This record gives sequence, structure tokens and C-alpha cells, in this order.
Amino acid sequence: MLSVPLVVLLGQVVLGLINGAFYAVLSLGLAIIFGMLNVINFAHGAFYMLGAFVCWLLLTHVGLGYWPALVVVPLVVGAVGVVVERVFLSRLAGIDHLYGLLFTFGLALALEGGFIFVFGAAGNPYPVPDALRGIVRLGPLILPLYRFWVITASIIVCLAVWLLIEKTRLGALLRAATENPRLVTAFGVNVPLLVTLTYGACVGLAGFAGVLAAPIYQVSPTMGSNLIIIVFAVVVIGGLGSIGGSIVTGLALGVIEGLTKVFYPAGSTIVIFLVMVLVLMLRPAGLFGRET
Amino acid sequence: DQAKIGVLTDMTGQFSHEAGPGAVAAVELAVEDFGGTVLGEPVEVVVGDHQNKPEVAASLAQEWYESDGVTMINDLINSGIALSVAQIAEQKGGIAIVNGSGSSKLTGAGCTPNSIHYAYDTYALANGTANHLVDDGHKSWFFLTADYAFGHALEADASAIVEAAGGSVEGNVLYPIETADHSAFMLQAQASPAEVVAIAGSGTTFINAVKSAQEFGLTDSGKLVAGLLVWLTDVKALGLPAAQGMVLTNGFYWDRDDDTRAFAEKFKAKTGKMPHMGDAGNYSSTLHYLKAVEAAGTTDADAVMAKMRELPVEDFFAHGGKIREDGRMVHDMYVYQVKTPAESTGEWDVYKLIETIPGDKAFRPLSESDCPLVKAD
Amino acid sequence: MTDAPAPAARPRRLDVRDLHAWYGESHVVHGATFHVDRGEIVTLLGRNGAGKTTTMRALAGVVRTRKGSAHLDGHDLLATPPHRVARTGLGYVPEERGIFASLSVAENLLLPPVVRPGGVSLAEIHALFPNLKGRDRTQGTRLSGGEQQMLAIARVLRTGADFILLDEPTEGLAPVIVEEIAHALGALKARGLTILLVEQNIRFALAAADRHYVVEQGRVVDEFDNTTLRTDRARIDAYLGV
Amino acid sequence: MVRCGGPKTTQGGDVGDANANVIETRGLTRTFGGFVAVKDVDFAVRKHALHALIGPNGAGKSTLFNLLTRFLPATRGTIVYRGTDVTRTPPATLARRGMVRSFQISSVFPHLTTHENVRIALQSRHRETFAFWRADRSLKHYDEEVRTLLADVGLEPYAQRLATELPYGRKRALELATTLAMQPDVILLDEPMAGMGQEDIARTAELIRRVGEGRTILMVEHNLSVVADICDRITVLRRGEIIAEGSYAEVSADPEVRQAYIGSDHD
Amino acid sequence: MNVFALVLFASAVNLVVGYAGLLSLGHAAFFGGAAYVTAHAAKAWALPFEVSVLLGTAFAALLGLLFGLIGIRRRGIYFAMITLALAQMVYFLAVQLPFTGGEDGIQSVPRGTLLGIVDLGDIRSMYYVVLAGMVIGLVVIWRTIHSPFGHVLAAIRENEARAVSLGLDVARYKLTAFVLSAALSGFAGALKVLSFQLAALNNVSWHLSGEVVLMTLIGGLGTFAGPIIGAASLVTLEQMLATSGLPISLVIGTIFMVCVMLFRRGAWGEVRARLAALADRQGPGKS
Ligand SMILES: Nc1ncnc2c1ncn2[C@@H]1O[C@H](COP(=O)(O)OP(=O)(O)OP(=O)(O)O)[C@@H](O)[C@H]1O
Ligand SMILES: Nc1ncnc2c1ncn2[C@@H]1O[C@H](COP(=O)(O)OP(=O)(O)OP(=O)(O)O)[C@@H](O)[C@H]1O
Ligand SMILES: [Mg+2]
Ligand SMILES: [Mg+2]
Repeated sequence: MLSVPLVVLLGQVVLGLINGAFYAVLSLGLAIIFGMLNVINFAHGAFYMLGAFVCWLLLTHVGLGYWPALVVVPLVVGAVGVVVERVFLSRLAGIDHLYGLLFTFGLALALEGGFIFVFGAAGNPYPVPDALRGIVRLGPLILPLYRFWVITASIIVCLAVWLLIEKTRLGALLRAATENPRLVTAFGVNVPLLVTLTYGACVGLAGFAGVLAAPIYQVSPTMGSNLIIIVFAVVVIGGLGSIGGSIVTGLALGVIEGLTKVFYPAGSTIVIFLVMVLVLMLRPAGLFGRET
Repeated sequence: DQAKIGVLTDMTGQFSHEAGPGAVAAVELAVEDFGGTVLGEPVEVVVGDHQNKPEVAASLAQEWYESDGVTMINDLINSGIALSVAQIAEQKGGIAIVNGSGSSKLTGAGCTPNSIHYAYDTYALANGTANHLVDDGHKSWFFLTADYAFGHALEADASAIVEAAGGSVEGNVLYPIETADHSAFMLQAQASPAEVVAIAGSGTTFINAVKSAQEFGLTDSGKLVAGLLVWLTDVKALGLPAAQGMVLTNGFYWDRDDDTRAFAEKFKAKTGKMPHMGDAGNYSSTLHYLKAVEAAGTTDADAVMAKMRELPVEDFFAHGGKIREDGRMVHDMYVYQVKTPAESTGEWDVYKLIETIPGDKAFRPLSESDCPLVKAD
Repeated sequence: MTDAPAPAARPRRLDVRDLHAWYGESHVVHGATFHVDRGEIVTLLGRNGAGKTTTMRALAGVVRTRKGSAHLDGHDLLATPPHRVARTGLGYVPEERGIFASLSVAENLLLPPVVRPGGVSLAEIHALFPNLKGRDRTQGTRLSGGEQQMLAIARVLRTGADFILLDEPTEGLAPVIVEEIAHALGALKARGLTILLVEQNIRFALAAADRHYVVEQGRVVDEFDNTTLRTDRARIDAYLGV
Repeated sequence: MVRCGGPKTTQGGDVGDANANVIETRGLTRTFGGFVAVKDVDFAVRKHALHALIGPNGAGKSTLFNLLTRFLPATRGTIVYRGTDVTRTPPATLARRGMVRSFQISSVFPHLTTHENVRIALQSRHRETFAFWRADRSLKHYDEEVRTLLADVGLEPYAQRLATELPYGRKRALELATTLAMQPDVILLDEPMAGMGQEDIARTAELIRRVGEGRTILMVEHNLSVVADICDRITVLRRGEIIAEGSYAEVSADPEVRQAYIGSDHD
Repeated sequence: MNVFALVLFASAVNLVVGYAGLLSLGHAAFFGGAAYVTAHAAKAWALPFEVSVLLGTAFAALLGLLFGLIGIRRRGIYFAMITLALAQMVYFLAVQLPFTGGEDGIQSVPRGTLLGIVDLGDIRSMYYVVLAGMVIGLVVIWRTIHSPFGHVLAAIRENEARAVSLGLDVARYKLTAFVLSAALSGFAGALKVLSFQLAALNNVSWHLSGEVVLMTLIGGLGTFAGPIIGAASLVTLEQMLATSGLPISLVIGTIFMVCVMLFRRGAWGEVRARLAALADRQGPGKS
């Protein structure tokens, strides 16, 4: 085990960061929906899948390429989110958040089942855009160029969202609206609209991650279903309500997971859960969360 | 005595592209081609979606055999389910034919007098590819193995053969089956001096592994990728650019001869896609079953099983195929290589044949079997 | 300005007629009728459970099942979408204070959007409630009970709302602070604000308000001015059961 | 008036008698981040006293309560309850040893009926809480006692209502009834009158006085007429420190207390 | 018979989720863990039926104790995630340990005889034994929620701080409820092994933990009949859909969504609310 060459180890750290970037984008949206709208959005993985599929459909049926898709897909997926929030989730506000979980779980199942029904379970290939094809040699290490793009794009998006939420009043408004929507409404804020748009935006983020993922993974109906609980774990480890926490945790866990893949591959599926148990035993509200 | 065939498969879940609707179509085609009736009664086909839940499969199988008059259950993708339905077939006096699952336990510790393992098994697949490549001079191997019993079996079988044939295993990495991202393992494969990177896994994770191999330039850097269990649908899902050059063993390819092409056309007309070895196995085994029922003059499981063993399997899938006492249907296997996009002339033109392995060399010899039925002899 | 001119001389701001309100199935306010004129401070007095809080919630749009009529400066409050009510200049300080646990003190303070210019400045707020000074980063609900009450009041004063509903603002406050609030209300009134107050503390009501309504079982049953209240304590005590 | 300069109360001459002081703290301190909410407090409550804790908002009264009942760990200092050091005792244990509190912001079991709210306390007192094999009919024998307790605080008519539906003032009464059901030796009441109407205040004050016989009560209250009326001893806290202690007359005459807390209005 | 085991399982989950207010996303570890232990005891150690079931149940109880000791002081979603994480570790062990048979599971578990008298190979007697097992489990749950302990549990769920101030050591009550629920879930898992003669990975997966909470929710959280109705209808539905040719996840997903939108208190909760409303309307008329 100790015979792992240093290059491989370094490479793993980079790869881990890249996976971590995915976790960060997904958990960011989830964390906002979860921490601020009080919805356990189980459909987040399904929206990620939807993002990849819309991207693929645009390419194969409309001929729209990767770059425009990067903008169009989040809008499309976000719009779906807006409809879902408006028509369904908004009616569940104020009751036990388990019902939101049940609903989004059902939605995820239905989306996944529906896509398998229509497109089959095997999935479809999506080509890496020309500009990002090829590999980068870092010394003896070979890494695909596209992965570097993923990490750059994700980190930029994460930072932008973080600034928006933490450095503007928006975050405070959202949190307050979750706690006591009627009072915030009485203060003159259109809470339902705020909530709907936030949900749409976060779901759009998942769609964005889906576009990033399409060229790496198969565009397949089940691509989001196992990811979802990992992303949940990331959010919880980071601490509910902490946007920055979920970004940092996402990246860090990507690296931890990557290194586990070198030393004890079988453990890579549970290392995140192990970390979660340890963190929660020591810090009941996660790494960056605050206790209420 | 009415023959009633149950297709128990994954219609809508993760394996539905490997079996599911294709399996149903194949069985229905076989019944049609047989004439639709046997022993003067129409042959009925029922379909069950086990959703990959052993309890659902077991309940359904029990109900089918016990009260619905199902005489034979076919396909049975998902090894846990195949093993448990084989037991139920024995208890209830039904017949189970496995085409979907590849676990060689079905003819080993889990064998029963009422079950047949038909299209392929992990041993045969590993055996074909490993033998061929080592003989071809690719002696050093690296395994990328799905970390579960099925992957371990594939790897163990293949590495034994590699070593027996004078090759060497340079290393391996076990990837958890939930892994979506295989890049970490690719780095290890890349760093290994081995010539062959063999992927011992199946389904979506297999597809993702091959994709990363391509992305990380494994083939470009002169390594050969071998798939130890590859369905035609996997190659279609990957696309030739990603799958090209891969070496694999299979029990069936539609473009082998006129008979296979004729079947493939019919199958395609019905389902819109070309059949793979599971589909062909489902067809062939159903046909063989019906012939045996006719010959036995009854649907009684023991009598039909006896006839199925007695009659040779003779159709486009297998010529002179034979069912051994451990339930293994022995037939020729084939080693293929995935064509490059340039070589391919059509959507489904993806394999070129590089070796045919005769049936008696393809499967695990009875002498190595741990099936109690064999020892009893 | 502090000396109240004759009520009739003032323009009417809030006009409530035959207001009914429900929690789900239970009918709590049964036809309350009252009014508040510009620059006035008016209290609703009454026993626990009389429906004072519910009346305020109905006006602020927090309770949505309502009937009857309520106009503020001519705007029909019952027809206004709930998030627009604040735009009419109405500010609401709820009985349970409504401090947000997930927000810091500063965030709580800055949360309600400013609806008009001329709100109380942060400096003035800190002068009025020195406890809030330097506590910006403390989590809202970690303040002491009284400090939370101060924060709830300060929060609404900041927005520039000029018609304020104050539900038991003195609850849990130290006597010195109560006194100061009484003065502060006077000062606010001088600035032209109009205030509707629910109060259990009669002493405070007397010191702060111009007129008083008595609420009983969801109806307004009596009205006093300050002089009557001072001279005829027995009448009000009968209502309040002292 | 007695100033609390020294480490011990010098009043009454029975200092040192472990029985005389039910609660004693030494150097009790609690900080939140850099903020010192309770600073080096030496404080004692004598047996069977009706002791009031007053002081400006944010003085640290509720924090002190939380420390005494172990809802918050102390940063420094010790707490002695009936002669034993309880600085590390878990809160539930302390409650079972007879020290029960109420909360400043009403704290009831919202979706249980008023009756059930009180009954839970009786169950706790009689340790009838773990029997998951016994039928709840066995709880019937508490009915009479529950009724009496509810009657004491004027909640009889509400017995079958869910606690959440009670008006604010009634919730406070319910909380008091629940606390009394524990038959505590020491009761800590955090602003029991807050939000109550005049009639209830008078009744509750009377009730507190009544239940206080043979018990020790420590209460935080801003309603000074009540404090003056029923409390025999008063401690004034400001910015986490004790600034005065004594009878109401003594304390209210202290200019510092007047300036910091009472203001000009009260006499 | 799958129905019986899952009805009991869902009811056991309801005990913690609905009555104690502890959302557990790890209960499959108890159900499936007990299934593995029972199957292994009956098959590899050839222990009698009763003993295997007892071993499975005891194992689940111990596992419950372990989960509880680690997680019980965490609240809400944090608690849920700890249970999920620990259950994932059990899943990991189930994949890795040799005796579980990996993804194939343990098959052909012998049923043996009950107390050496009733032959459980006979499907009919098996059926009644499993039914009886379920009824016993449900009686235990019924007793628990309508007991002094049940009332304390409700109080803790409603307001933990107040419960502490009344001298209730909340962690102990929650832990008791959690262990009880784990044991009953294990019992359900053991019953399942005996009806199907198999233990498999899907019995310990988080999907099952999630599903069983959903069953409870659909039937009506915190009602006694809710999980029974929820589990029975979902299992039956699953069985019916298996041969219907419909895309199952699509149908089940849609049913979940419709249920949430139409009756948020769960099927049974909704019925009860309607009955109560009816009684209210008639009440004043009569008096
Ligand atoms: N959320 C609620 N659901 C149902 N009934 C309620 C609710 N809140 C209050 N009530 C009931 O409405 C009636 C009026 O309550 P309200 O709070 O308006 O009284 P109040 O006059 O403000 O009393 P207090 O002086 O105690 O604050 C009471 O009988 C109360 O029980
Ligand atoms: N958890 C906490 N974190 C930070 N500050 C706190 C915390 N709890 C209390 N404080 C601060 O400690 C000081 C004392 O609070 P405490 O609640 O004891 O006051 P109090 O005397 O009860 O006041 P009131 O009469 O207003 O209830 C307050 O300034 C409060 O903001
Ligand atoms: Mg009120
Ligand atoms: Mg306080």
C-alpha cells in the first residue's frame, strides 16, 4: 500500500479536488434549499440528471452545442424548478418538512423512472467540447484538460453564489422567511416569490452541474440517484445554513475521498459517512454551522 | 397441460437495458416461431418486473409456480434473484432458466436439478478473453475490478488463466460499485507497467470505467483495454470512439452468420434494436424448452428437464449445445474486438471476430465443479 | 404637538368596522369597530384571550381569514396582498417578538425593508436601547428576553413605518426602560407617527396613550380617554377584573 | 440595606449553616465569547425564602437561572444545592432532586392537552415514566390531582384544550401549574407574570405566596408591585454583578438601584 | 407475507419517527442486519427457528443501542444523518464480510420447525406463524404508545427543554424508544427471512430505510394505523405493478407526489381528521 508513487498521490489530490468541485456545486444548491427554505430537496440529484439530459437532448435534437448549453440548460432546469415550487412545494410550506422530502423523493423516482422508460437505463455518450479535448501533462502525470475546466467553472460559480448570499441581504431574508414567513411578509417582503426564485436558482445550479458532468459520465437516468446522499452528507458536515461551509466541505471531502481511493478503495464509499459521524460527534452542528 | 412461461426480469431498473423488454421480446418471438402452441394448447407468456428486489422476485416466483400454472421462468437477471428463484423452482417443481445473470455459482454451489444456466457465465467470459490475449503476447495484466462477489469471481478466474498461460498480474484495484468517477483508479492503472487493463465489472459502472480509460488516454498510451463482461448495449451506450479496440468475449453476436442475421432482423423489427447474447439466449432456451415439452408430452418439470438434457440444442445460437448435469448449457464462445469508427459500416456494426472458442474449452470443466449434483455421481 | 387637539380635528388614519377574524375554524374576533386618528396613540385593553393580538394580526395580514372592513389612509387592508401591507406605512411588532434565531442582531435589525424615508436612525436606536449596542454579531434569540423586545421595537422603527402596531411592548422590560419607552413613544408621536398599542400595563397605557378601547370576547365594548381613565379607575378595573 | 461587598452574605447570622441556605454559589461566572453575562457571583438563597432576583434587561438573571438549574454549564465557580456540590449534575437529576424551573418564554407541550401537560409532571415526580408495558389507564389516578392543580391557576375550563390554543397568559398559568405538580422544594420562576392580565397577576401572586409556604422560591420579575408585595428578600443584579441585596424597602431606597433599574416612577 | 414483515417494520419505524420525533434514516441496518444474522444462524449454524429469530432480534437491539449511544444527543436532521451514516457502514460490512454472500445474499435458509412441533416448511403454518409474529410486534407497539412511557415520549417530542426541566432525562427515553424500535425492526427482518428464506443487500440499503419512512408518512405519521395501511398498500402495489407492465418507479413516484398533495396527514390521519370534523359537527346538535 505504501508503494503508491508520489505522482499518483499528487494526481489523486487534483482529481479529488475536481470531484469535490462537483460536490460543492451540488451541495451549495442543496444547502440553500435545505437551510433556508427548509425543504429536504431529494430531487436535487434528479435535477442534476435532468441538466445532463437536457444538454444531451439539445445537442442531438436541436444541434445546440456545449457552450450555449452551459447557459440554456440551467435556465431550463431552473424553470422546471420554479414550476415545481409554485405548483407543489409552496403548498407544503409550514407543514412537517418530511412531507417536502416525501414529495421530492417521489419526484426524483418519477423523473428517474420516466427517463429510463423513455431513454433506457444504459445512458448516452456526450462528447467533450473540442476546445477542451486532450490531456494535460504535469510532469509524469496525465490529466484530461476537461477536468481542469470543471474545477475552474465550479469554483467561480460557487464563489459568486456565496458572495450573493453572504454579502447581500438576500441570505438574511431567506433565513428569516424560512423561520417565520408570515412575519417577513408582514414586513413587506413577497416571500412566496422569493422562495420560488431561490428554489429555481438552486435547482438551476444542479442543472449546471449536470452540464459539467455530461461529457465525463454517461448521460444516464440514474446518474443522480447515488450522488444525492453523498451531497446531503456534505451539506450536513459543512453545517446547515452555512453556504461557505458546504463549498469548503465539498472540496475537502472530494480530496479525502480521492485519497481513500488510493489507500483503501473499498472504503471510499463510506469515508464521507465516517467523517460525518466523527464531525457530528465533536461538533453537533457541523463544521461551520451554528447551533440553535 | 399448458406450457406457461414467465419472464422474470428487470423491466424498468438499472439492468433494464441488458434484459427487460428485450428479454420479453425474445421469449415471445421464440413462442411465435415455435407455432404458438404446444401439446395442443396455446403457450402463454407472462412478464414480471422484479425491480431488483429479491422479495418481490421470490413472491412472484412462488405465486407463479404454485397458483398461476407457470411451468418455466426465464431470463432472471440479477444473480441474487437468479439463485433464489432456482431454489424456488426446485421446491415447487418448476423450471428456471438463467440468461440474464452470469454468476457461475448457479452451476456451482447453487446448482439445482431444476435450473439451467444458459447463455454465458463469468468463467467463460474471463476464460475467453484472458486466454486469447495472453496467447497473443499480452502477458502483463492490471485488473480494475468491481468490488463485489461477481467482480471478484471474474478477476479470480481471469488471473488464474493469465498466470496458467504464462502471463503475470501486475496489480489490481477494487472499485466500489457505487463509484461514478473512476479517474482515481485510472491514475493507478496508468502508473502500472501492465499492457492489459482488464475491467471486471458490469453495467453503468463498467461503462463509466471505460469512458475514463478513454478520457485518460489509456489506449493512446499503448495499453489494451479488455472487458470481462460486456453487453452489446454497453458498447452502443459508450459509442465507438470510447469503446474502440476493446477486447471481449461473448456468447453471441448478431452479425455472425445468416441465421443470426435473420433472427436479428426479426428482433430488430420488434424492438428497434439488435439482440445481444442475453436476448439470443432467452430465445434459444425458450425454443429448446418448448421442443422438450413436446418431446416429453407433458409439462412436468422432471420429465421436461430430462428431455432438455437429452436433446441437443440446435439453432442459430448454438450448434450441438448440451446441458450438463450441473445445469450448464455448453456451447461455443467468441472473442471479439470493438471496431474503430472507421472500420464500422453501420450503426450496429461494432465487433470483429478474432477467435472462436469451442464449447468444451469455453466453460469450467465438470471436474472443477463444486455442484453437489455432480459430486453425487 | 404633545397636547392633543380635539379628536375631530385630526384626519382619520385607521378605520376598522365590524372586523371578524378566525384561526382555522375558531372565530376569535367578532366584529370589532374602532378607529385611530393621525398622531394619536390608542390602546386596546382587555383580559387575556380577549382577542387583542388577533385583531392586530388581522390588520397586519398575519391572520388571513378575516371579514369586515379595515382601512388605513383609505387603503383597504383586507384587500391588500399581505406583502403590500407594509407599503401602506404599517409596521408591526408582534407579541412574541418574532426575533429570528438564525439571524444575528444586526441582521434582525436590518431585515425589514425600509418603506419610507425618515425612519429612526441606528444612532438614535442605540441611544434609546443601549443594550443593543455592540451586540451586532450575537445571534438574535440569544439576547435576553427584554433585549429581544427592544430589538423587535427598534427593527420596525427603522423602516420609516408611520403607523405602528405594538403588541405588549413593555412585557419583560425593566421599569426604567418602560419609562423610557413611554417617553420615546411621545417623541415618535411628535414626529407624526400614529400608534396602536395593546397593553396590560395600565400605568404605562396611561402614561403613553391618548385614548383606550376595551376589548372583550373579540368586540370593542367601551372607550375611554385619559381623563376618564384617571378619574374613573373603577370602571376600567371592572372590565379588567382587578 | 446590605451591600454585597464580601464573599458571603452577612445577613441573619446563620451563614455557614448548610441547612439555612438551599442554594449557594461561589465565584459563579459565565461568559459568551468575550461577553461576561454573569461575573463572579456569590449568591445564596435561604431555606423557605421567597427571594426575588431583579435587575435591568440583560443583567444576567436568566443566565444565572440557567446556571443554577444546569441548563448552561458555568465557566467558573461552584454551585451548592442543599449542602452538596451540583456544579456538574445533569439538569434532569437536579430537577428530580427538587429544583424545578419555569422559562421566561412560555414553555409548554403545545400539542398535548392542558390536562396532559400537568400530568407529565406528575408522572415524572412519581417516576411513572418508563413503563412502556403498562396501559395508560394506570394514569387515571392522577386525574384528581391534575384537576386540583388546574383549579389553583384557574385553568379548569381549559383542561381538554390543546396547550397551543391557550391565550398567552393562560400558557403562563399552565406552566406554573406544571411546575407545581413536581412538588418542588425549590422553584425558580422566570418572569411568571409576564404577559398576564391584571386579574391574573393578582391571582398568581397570591398563588405563589401560597405555594411558597414550606418551599423556597426564587423568581425573576419585572413587576415591582408584585415583588414588593410578596418577596421577603431581593437581590439586584446589574451587568452580571450583584449590586444590592435586602428587603424591598432597603433595595428600592438604594440610589444605584433606582438609577439602574427602578427609575423614578415607582415608590 | 412480505406485507406482514414490512407492516411491522414500518410500525416500528413510526415509533421513533412519529412518536419520539426522531427521524431515522438508518433503520434498514436493523431490519437487514437481523435478517443476515437470523439467516446465518439458521443456515450455517443450523440453529432452531426460535433461537435464530431471537439472535437476529437481539443483534438488532444491540446495534440500535450502539447507534443510539452515538447519535441520540443530536437533533433533527443531524440525528437523521448520523443514523444514515452508521447504516451505510453496516451496508459496507454486508458487502465486505464473507458470510453475507455479497450481492447474492444468503439463499435457501432452512425454516425448521417451531418449538419442535409445527413444521414451518408447510407454507400455511409458516403463514400463520409470521402473521402471529407481526401481531405480537404490533401489540407491543400499541402498548408502548399508550403507556405512561408513551406519554412521556410525546412530551419530549413536543418540547424537550421543558421535559428536562421537569426532571425527565430525555436522552434515556429516546434511547429506550430507539432500541425498542430497533429490536422490533430486527424482529420484522427475522420474520422476513423465514418467509422468504433469504437475506439480501437491499434489506440493509438506505433505499429501504427511506422507503419505510415514506410508507409511514403515506399512511399517516404518528398514528397507529398509518404505517400498517401505508406499508400494506405499498407492498401490495409493488406486487401488483410487477406484472402490470407499467414503469414502476414512475408510478410509485407519482403516487407519492399525489399522496402528499392530497392528504398531507397521511391516509389514516386524513380519515381521522374527517371523522373528528364530522363528530364536531354532530356534537353540538345532539347536546
Ligand atoms: N394560533 C391559534 N389557534 C387557535 N386559537 C388561537 C390561536 N391563537 C390564539 N387563539 C385563541 O384566540 C383567542 C384570542 O387570543 P389573542 O391572542 O388574540 O388574545 P389576547 O387578547 O391577545 O390575549 P393576551 O392578553 O393573553 O395576549 C384566545 O381564546 C386564544 O385561545
Ligand atoms: N447564548 C448566549 N450567547 C451570547 N450572549 C448571551 C447568551 N445568553 C445570554 N446572553 C447575553 O447575556 C446577557 C444576560 O442575559 P440574560 O438572559 O441572563 O438577561 P436577563 O437578566 O434575564 O434579562 P431580561 O430581564 O431581559 O430577561 C444578555 O446581554 C444576553 O444577550
Ligand atoms: Mg395578546
Ligand atoms: Mg431573562
